[in-house]
Amino acid sequence: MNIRYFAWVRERVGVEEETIDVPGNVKTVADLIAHLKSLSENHAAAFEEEDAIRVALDQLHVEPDVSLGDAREAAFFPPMTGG
Amino acid sequence: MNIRYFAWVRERVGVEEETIDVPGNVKTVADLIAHLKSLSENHAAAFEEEDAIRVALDQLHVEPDVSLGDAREAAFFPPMTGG
Amino acid sequence: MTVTPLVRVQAEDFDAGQEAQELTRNRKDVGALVSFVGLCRDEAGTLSALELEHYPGMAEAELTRIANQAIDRWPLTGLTVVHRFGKIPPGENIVLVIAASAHRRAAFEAADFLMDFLKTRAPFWKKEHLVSGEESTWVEAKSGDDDDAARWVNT
Amino acid sequence: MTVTPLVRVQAEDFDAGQEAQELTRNRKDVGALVSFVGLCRDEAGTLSALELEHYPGMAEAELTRIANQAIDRWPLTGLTVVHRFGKIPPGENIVLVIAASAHRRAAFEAADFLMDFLKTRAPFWKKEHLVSGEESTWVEAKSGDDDDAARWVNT
Repeated sequence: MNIRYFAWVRERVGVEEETIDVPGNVKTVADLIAHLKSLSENHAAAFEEEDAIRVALDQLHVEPDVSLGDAREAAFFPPMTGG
Repeated sequence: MNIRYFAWVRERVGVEEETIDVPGNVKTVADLIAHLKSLSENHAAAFEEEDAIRVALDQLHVEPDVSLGDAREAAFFPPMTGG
Repeated sequence: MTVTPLVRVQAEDFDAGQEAQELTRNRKDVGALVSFVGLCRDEAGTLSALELEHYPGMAEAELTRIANQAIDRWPLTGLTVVHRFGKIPPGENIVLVIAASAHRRAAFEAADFLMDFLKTRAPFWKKEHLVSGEESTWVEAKSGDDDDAARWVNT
Repeated sequence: MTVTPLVRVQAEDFDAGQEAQELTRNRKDVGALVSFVGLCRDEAGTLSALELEHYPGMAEAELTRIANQAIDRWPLTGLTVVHRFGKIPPGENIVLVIAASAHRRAAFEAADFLMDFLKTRAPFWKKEHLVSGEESTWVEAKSGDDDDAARWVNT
């Protein structure tokens, strides 16, 4: 699965984009976050304030309880500050 | 006193502007309207729908019960439709 | 610093983009610019032109009074009001209001307020000239416009 | 006829006046045009630039979704949304929204709605670069922006 990070989430993880293998027991967005936190200290630090992080699956905003389904890309970022 | 008319009030009176002598017993805007109605049939026709006519004294919107004071110009017109 | 509104009543067309630029030129305190342009509309294809009559002197004075009310009410950095008079064919501009502020809410509300009060208080009257050559008729004031203006009382 | 919004995400500046003209050119059904321009503000003189990061693809898609919501909700004749990304110095444009309609209330409300939802839903993030050279910091989302967006629910 393709994973993208933006703004301070990107800076903390240290990469813009990565491709990961999703283990079979990872069903929801929340499961995916738990899995990403296990990948490295940087990932764990990036997701420390988990409530402050928004998620998009295939470029659509979703909540953490949503199933990954057959989404090809997940993106993690802070609340938006455009406009 | 200088009297000005706009839009359909102007068309009904038949003049844009006229100077009139204000009799001593004409104290308020309502008195002035009553006086103007006495001047000609056109004036009477113009002020027939008296509720539909707005008034400005020296270029300020006023209500009919307002005293003429030492205003130099009164203007009569329908509700505004600018914008 | 008190903001002085720019108010113009003119026969000529205006350039909304250029007027907006005047409010931001060499400034770094403007975060939001809300522009309203009112145009002569004719969906039915029956209108040859709107003719706008105005009360010279009072038109400028009343627009300035309304503009100053907006400046008292919202923290604006600038305010421009331009209203045309004379014959205006369908598709052309009639009126322009631009409100500039640090914040978007103030700019939106001030422009909206200006238009509502301008419609009910600025001494302009529209007459419709028809393509058919039938007798021209005065546009009647809409009670909805008074309702719109009333939204700003006690809010 | 369904209105298709014009949505652009770009590094270059935009010309708000020209974009507005595109929405009225050769038309007689537009009575009201409301434009919002958001600019980079720096009253304190401490900011060298805002850097706008965005999620390419999703930015355009989300702006288009918000624009189509506005088109479903108000009787618009046209809608334009332009959002810049990259480094934007104080005084420069960041975002443009233009709503065109037969009537002014629809144009005002649609532009206002667009800005509220764009702020909370479009994937853009601002970083402040300071004149002093101190470490750049990410702008924090304001809870007021969520409140603004919530105004449009059940109204």
